[in-house]
Amino acid sequence: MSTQLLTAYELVGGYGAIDILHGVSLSVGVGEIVTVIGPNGAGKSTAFKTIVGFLRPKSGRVVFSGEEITGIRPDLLLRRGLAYVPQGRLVFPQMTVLENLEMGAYTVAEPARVAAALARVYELFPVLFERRRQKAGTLSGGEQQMLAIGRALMTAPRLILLDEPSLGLSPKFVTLIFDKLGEMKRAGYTLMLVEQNAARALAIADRAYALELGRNRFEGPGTALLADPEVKRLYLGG
Amino acid sequence: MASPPVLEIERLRKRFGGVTAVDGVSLRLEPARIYGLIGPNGSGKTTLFNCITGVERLDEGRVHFGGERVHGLRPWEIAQKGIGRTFQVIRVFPELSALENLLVVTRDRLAAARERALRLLRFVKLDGLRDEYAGNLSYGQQKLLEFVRVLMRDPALILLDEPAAGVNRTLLNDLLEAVRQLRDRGKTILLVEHDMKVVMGLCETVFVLDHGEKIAEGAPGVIQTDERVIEAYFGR
Amino acid sequence: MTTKALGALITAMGVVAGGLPAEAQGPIRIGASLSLTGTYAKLGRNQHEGYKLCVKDLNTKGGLLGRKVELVVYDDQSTPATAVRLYEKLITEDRVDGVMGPYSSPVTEASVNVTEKYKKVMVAPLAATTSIFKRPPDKKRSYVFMVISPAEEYLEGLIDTAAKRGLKTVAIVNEDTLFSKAAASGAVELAKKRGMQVVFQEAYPKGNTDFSALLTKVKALTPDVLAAATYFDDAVALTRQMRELDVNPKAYGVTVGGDLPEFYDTLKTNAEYVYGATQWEPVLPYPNNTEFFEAYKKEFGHEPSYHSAAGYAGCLIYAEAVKRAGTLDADRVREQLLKLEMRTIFGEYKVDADGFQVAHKIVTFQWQEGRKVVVWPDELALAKPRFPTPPWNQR
Amino acid sequence: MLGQVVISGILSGALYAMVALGLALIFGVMRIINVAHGPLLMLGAYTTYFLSTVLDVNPYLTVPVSMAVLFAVGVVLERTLVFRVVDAPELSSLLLTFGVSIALVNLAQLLFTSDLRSVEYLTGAWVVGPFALSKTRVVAFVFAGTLTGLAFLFLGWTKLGKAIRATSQSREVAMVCGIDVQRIHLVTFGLASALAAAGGALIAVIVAIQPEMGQTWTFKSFLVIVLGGAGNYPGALLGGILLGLIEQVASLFLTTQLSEVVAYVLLVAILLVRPTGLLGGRQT
Amino acid sequence: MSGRHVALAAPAAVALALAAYPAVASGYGVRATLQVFMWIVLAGSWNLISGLTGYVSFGHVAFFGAGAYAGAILMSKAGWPWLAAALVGGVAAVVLALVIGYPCLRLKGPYFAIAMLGLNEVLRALVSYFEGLTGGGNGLSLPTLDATIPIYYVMGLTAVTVIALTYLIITSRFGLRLMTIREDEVAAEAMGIDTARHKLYAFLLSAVGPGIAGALTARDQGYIEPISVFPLATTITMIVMVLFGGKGTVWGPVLGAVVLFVTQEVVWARYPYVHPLLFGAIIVAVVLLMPRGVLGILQIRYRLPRTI
Repeated sequence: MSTQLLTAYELVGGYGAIDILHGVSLSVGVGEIVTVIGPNGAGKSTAFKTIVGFLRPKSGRVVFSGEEITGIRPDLLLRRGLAYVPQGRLVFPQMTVLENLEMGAYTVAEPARVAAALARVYELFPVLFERRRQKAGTLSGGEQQMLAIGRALMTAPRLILLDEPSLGLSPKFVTLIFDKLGEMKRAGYTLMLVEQNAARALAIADRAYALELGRNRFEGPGTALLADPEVKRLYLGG
Repeated sequence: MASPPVLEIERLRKRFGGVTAVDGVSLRLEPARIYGLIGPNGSGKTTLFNCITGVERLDEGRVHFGGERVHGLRPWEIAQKGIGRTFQVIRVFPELSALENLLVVTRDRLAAARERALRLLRFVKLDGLRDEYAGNLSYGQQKLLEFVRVLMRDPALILLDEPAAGVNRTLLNDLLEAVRQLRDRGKTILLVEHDMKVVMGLCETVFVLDHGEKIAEGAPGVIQTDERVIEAYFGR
Repeated sequence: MTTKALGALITAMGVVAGGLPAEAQGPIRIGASLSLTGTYAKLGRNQHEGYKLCVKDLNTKGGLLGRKVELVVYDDQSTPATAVRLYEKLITEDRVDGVMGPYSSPVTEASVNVTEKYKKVMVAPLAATTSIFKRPPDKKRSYVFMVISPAEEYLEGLIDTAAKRGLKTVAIVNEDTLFSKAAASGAVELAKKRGMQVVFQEAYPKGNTDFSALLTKVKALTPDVLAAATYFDDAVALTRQMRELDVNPKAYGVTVGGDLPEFYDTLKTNAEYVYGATQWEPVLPYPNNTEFFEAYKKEFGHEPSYHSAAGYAGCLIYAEAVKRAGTLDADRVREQLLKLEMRTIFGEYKVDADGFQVAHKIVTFQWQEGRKVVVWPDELALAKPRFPTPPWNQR
Repeated sequence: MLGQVVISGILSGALYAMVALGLALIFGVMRIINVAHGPLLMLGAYTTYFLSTVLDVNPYLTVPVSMAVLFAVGVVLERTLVFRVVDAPELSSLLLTFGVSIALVNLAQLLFTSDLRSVEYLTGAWVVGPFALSKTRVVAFVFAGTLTGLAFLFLGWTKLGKAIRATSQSREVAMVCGIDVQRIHLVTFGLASALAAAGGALIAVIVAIQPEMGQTWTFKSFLVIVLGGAGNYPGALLGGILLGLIEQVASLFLTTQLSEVVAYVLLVAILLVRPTGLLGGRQT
Repeated sequence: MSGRHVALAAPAAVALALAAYPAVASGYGVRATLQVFMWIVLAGSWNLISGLTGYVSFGHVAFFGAGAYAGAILMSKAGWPWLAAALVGGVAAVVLALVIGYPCLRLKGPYFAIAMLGLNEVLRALVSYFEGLTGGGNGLSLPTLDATIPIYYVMGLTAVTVIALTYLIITSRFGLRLMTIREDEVAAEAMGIDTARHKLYAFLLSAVGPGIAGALTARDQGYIEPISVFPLATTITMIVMVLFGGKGTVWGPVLGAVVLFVTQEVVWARYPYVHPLLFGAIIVAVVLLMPRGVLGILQIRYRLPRTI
């Protein structure tokens, strides 16, 4: 798999003294959507935070387009083209939608590139254009999530990691968000996401990983995992 | 006739800004039973715990404990009435020793409290570390300490927020056995847990929350096959 | 015969005993705690320099009782509590031969308790509050001596000048501290005595620099005279804000601070017409005053203030009393200080039985074309006051 | 009389607002109450004093210079000391900045002596009907208004300014956006010091200055940001004007001695009813 | 149990030595030691509220000032004996703590700290304003210094009491409950601990000592004025003493008081113009280099009990 854009090898680590990851390996190739699923406590979000440098792994390495990036700060990774959308629809609530998007392009110096990115984001999420002068804190949950994703697109990153994009959204917005992720793939973005809504996430995924208790458990094409009853059993036991 | 409920929650609602975290949930807990509370991330389980224990003020609805209204009371008043809880993120008192963590929560005579605390520490095999600062214990040990700290007050209702997370298998089995013993001694237990093996093996009744609403209630086997529950977890 | 011989012998021994250790003891050490830092730092440092110059002068003239004089000074940070401890240290640890007073009335009020306890004479050159000296019969103090005129007299010149020119109403403001309150209450008494009406009196906290509201109230009452019992910072701020709020009394005077050269440096022409009270001026016809002024300027690179002069004079007065007593013994020095009448660069010195100053004259000056011109009392006046003070917009 | 004190209150309120905005920025972005804010203001005042008296420059022209100098001082302080107590318990940051504050005041006493200094320029008042408008205060009002306006323009319209606001709303998301949070802290501290310096420079022309002048400004600034809502920057404007008015009106109806008491009682009352200040803000 | 014997014998020996000290000491020696006692009372009392519960009182000198004025008024206006007046000074401080503790202890973090700072400023302003009672800016003069040695003993006794009280609290469950407020107030409440009441009790206890010390100091200095009994610097000094020695320990405040007072006294004498600069540097150094304090560090490193 030499065309991999990002590869994480055998990550071990977690918060402080507590290990959550006991050897997690993930990879994503250019143009793919890769989904990471697993029950709560499997270490999905922790793996993402470790990859983007919020957490430092105890062992293991992360390679992004041929360069080792283990433990590099998130703001520096963004400059290399690795964007991250944290869990929980995190936006700057007191800033307008437009300002939020501009902040997404903080690392981009050329105004022309910012304008182009803005146009792309507005095209993908027309609702953000409508609400561009509104304070982000007044948006609905789904709109905030779109804003968070749109903000990550502002640097035209080569890879976007999305942590639970559908978390806490109403079914209508869940559908919308997954539609948008599909559109993004068609537009040429490479995506890797952690999702709780496994069915939806697997349905759009090229490849998928299922984690359990900090270890890789299953791996394969999204549809294969979706059909596998063992995967379902991870969630509800029995 | 069913015995009077230990805890009765009616149409509890809690909003944060524009988000309704708990949306009209009603629960009824009978004495001497083990209940599970499950649901995907963000479904409102911890918020419900916080509303029961007075950490959060509820917006609507009521909570009665042993027939007595407890909503609107301060957390310590609710705790003194006999509801004990653990936290999702461990909240032991890091610069108190393990023993002190237990002693501090009761007003019993010191000798009796000490004896009880030592017994509980022995029970979770922490007696050798009784003088260690709680903050220096391992994650699993802190978890156990937090568990026995709840028992110090001998509450009638025990709320456990993810008791199994981060605890190794052998200890976990002891812990589950302890929970069963508590039930046998007449305690009621409500636990939030993600480890489904634990939930299914331990709980007699399971409540399922999704988007702040109660979507199912029943025996574990029934819940496991409930379409709405599978959907909530696995998506559609 | 034998008794006489014995008496002579004892006297001789006394002389020997008194003389011998003196040479063995080395210099006479005089201790003081001064406000070298903190709120009174500026004034305390001037006083310190006064002491230093005095000691220098004494030593050039052969010292005191044939011994060199040495100064031991600590910083009390302008706080009474620290000064108390430092005087105790000076007396019991350093075992100084004599002490001089600290700066300011509050610090003196606290420190004097120590010097009384150890029966040490303290000439307190910069304590102007009457209550330090005039005490109820059961709480008399015996060893403290006043040098400057009491605070109550500070505004006398202003009130007197105004009354003579037929002004009728007075507003009095003061900082809420020991000295300023005394000055203000003195002004109230004097004004009433002269048949003037006190239309306004208010205190403001120490450190206050915003007088807008206070002056707005004053302005509404349009008093003829504004008498302000101030220290330095507030005197400056008050004057500036009077101009800004267009407050136009026919006479306006301050107490301490108005006499410092910095007052004019800071306010420039806005200081014109302002009356100030001072215990001393270099131009006053006191003996050696000009020489002192020049020597001080040469020594320290700036002009002396009255605090410098009072410090200098206080030290000389103490030295004179010691000289006359022929000993450092407190009770004998005290006797001398009680009966001493002296004219120094600072003016007259004479105290009553309480050590309270009765001879020194406070003078009132007015800033005229950048210079302090003494305008009161008449016998020391160098010019007439420029009266009335014109409104700000006509200057 | 009421009219006059209302005018005085608004005039000084604008100055309070500007100085307090600096404190609010540091509190919002770094969660630190910078007790050395007042002493930094004092340094700004001295910079203006020396430039205008020694070099004989128009004092108002020195305002930007004072701001630049203090920006640099702020940056150095942040980089050497203050960054170490970001995220530390409040006791550490309070004490550390207090230590810095004592040291700065004492240093100023050693270097500049404790003499009172002032810049005499544009004294007097414009008399409008029954009201006297102090010239220096009006100019200070205009300056403070303009600088505060510029600060808000900076925060609202420039990339760096927006990044500062972003960081104060969520440090985590700011990092995700590629914002170098350390650098934002540095700029914020510098900017806050510059705002304090501007205050000091203007005060130097209004009242006289001395090394210990800063302390009360720290306390006043804190009152302002609590009144307005900590972490809420427009709140500082409201809080500043409000404090100016409260002080003046209280001095008018009571005495100057009690104006501080009134402000404090109001502060505690507001905190009890609205723990996040009048306009609301972030809770700690 | 020789360790315990030493632990008891050493303080007892020190106490005996201090009790005998006035017989041989100079006036300054007595006064300086009296000051050390005062600082132990102040630092130890601040430790009770802030060291144990974590609520940082940034205006603790307010209780000192309140006690000083309450005591001084009784002594000068009502002719009370100083000992009785000092006790009432302590009571007055507690009453003040009760009145302001109820609203202020509901504030969190920096808000509480600044509210306390403001309280101190307000008390000073009020004392200045009500001059009929307090003498306002004139201050109050008290009888001359005829009682330094008895006051030495009473202040010493107060210091011993504060230390003993700290020991008793730290070794009791009441003390542990106070610490849970510092460690995790939410968890403490969820465990049934009435944190509001506990905070208030700690606050009241922490006010007594400064109140008594204030009245004793007023009497011993013979003169007080608003500016001199409400200085912010005193609050800061007591905080730095506790931090230096080790907050939340029994002997930390004592160690801090002794070391810092002696240092200040020595520095004062030698370098009058720069001592505030040095004090500032000491504060910064303590905060950055040893936030746990000397005893705190030893406690962690050598696993010493909390009662050191």
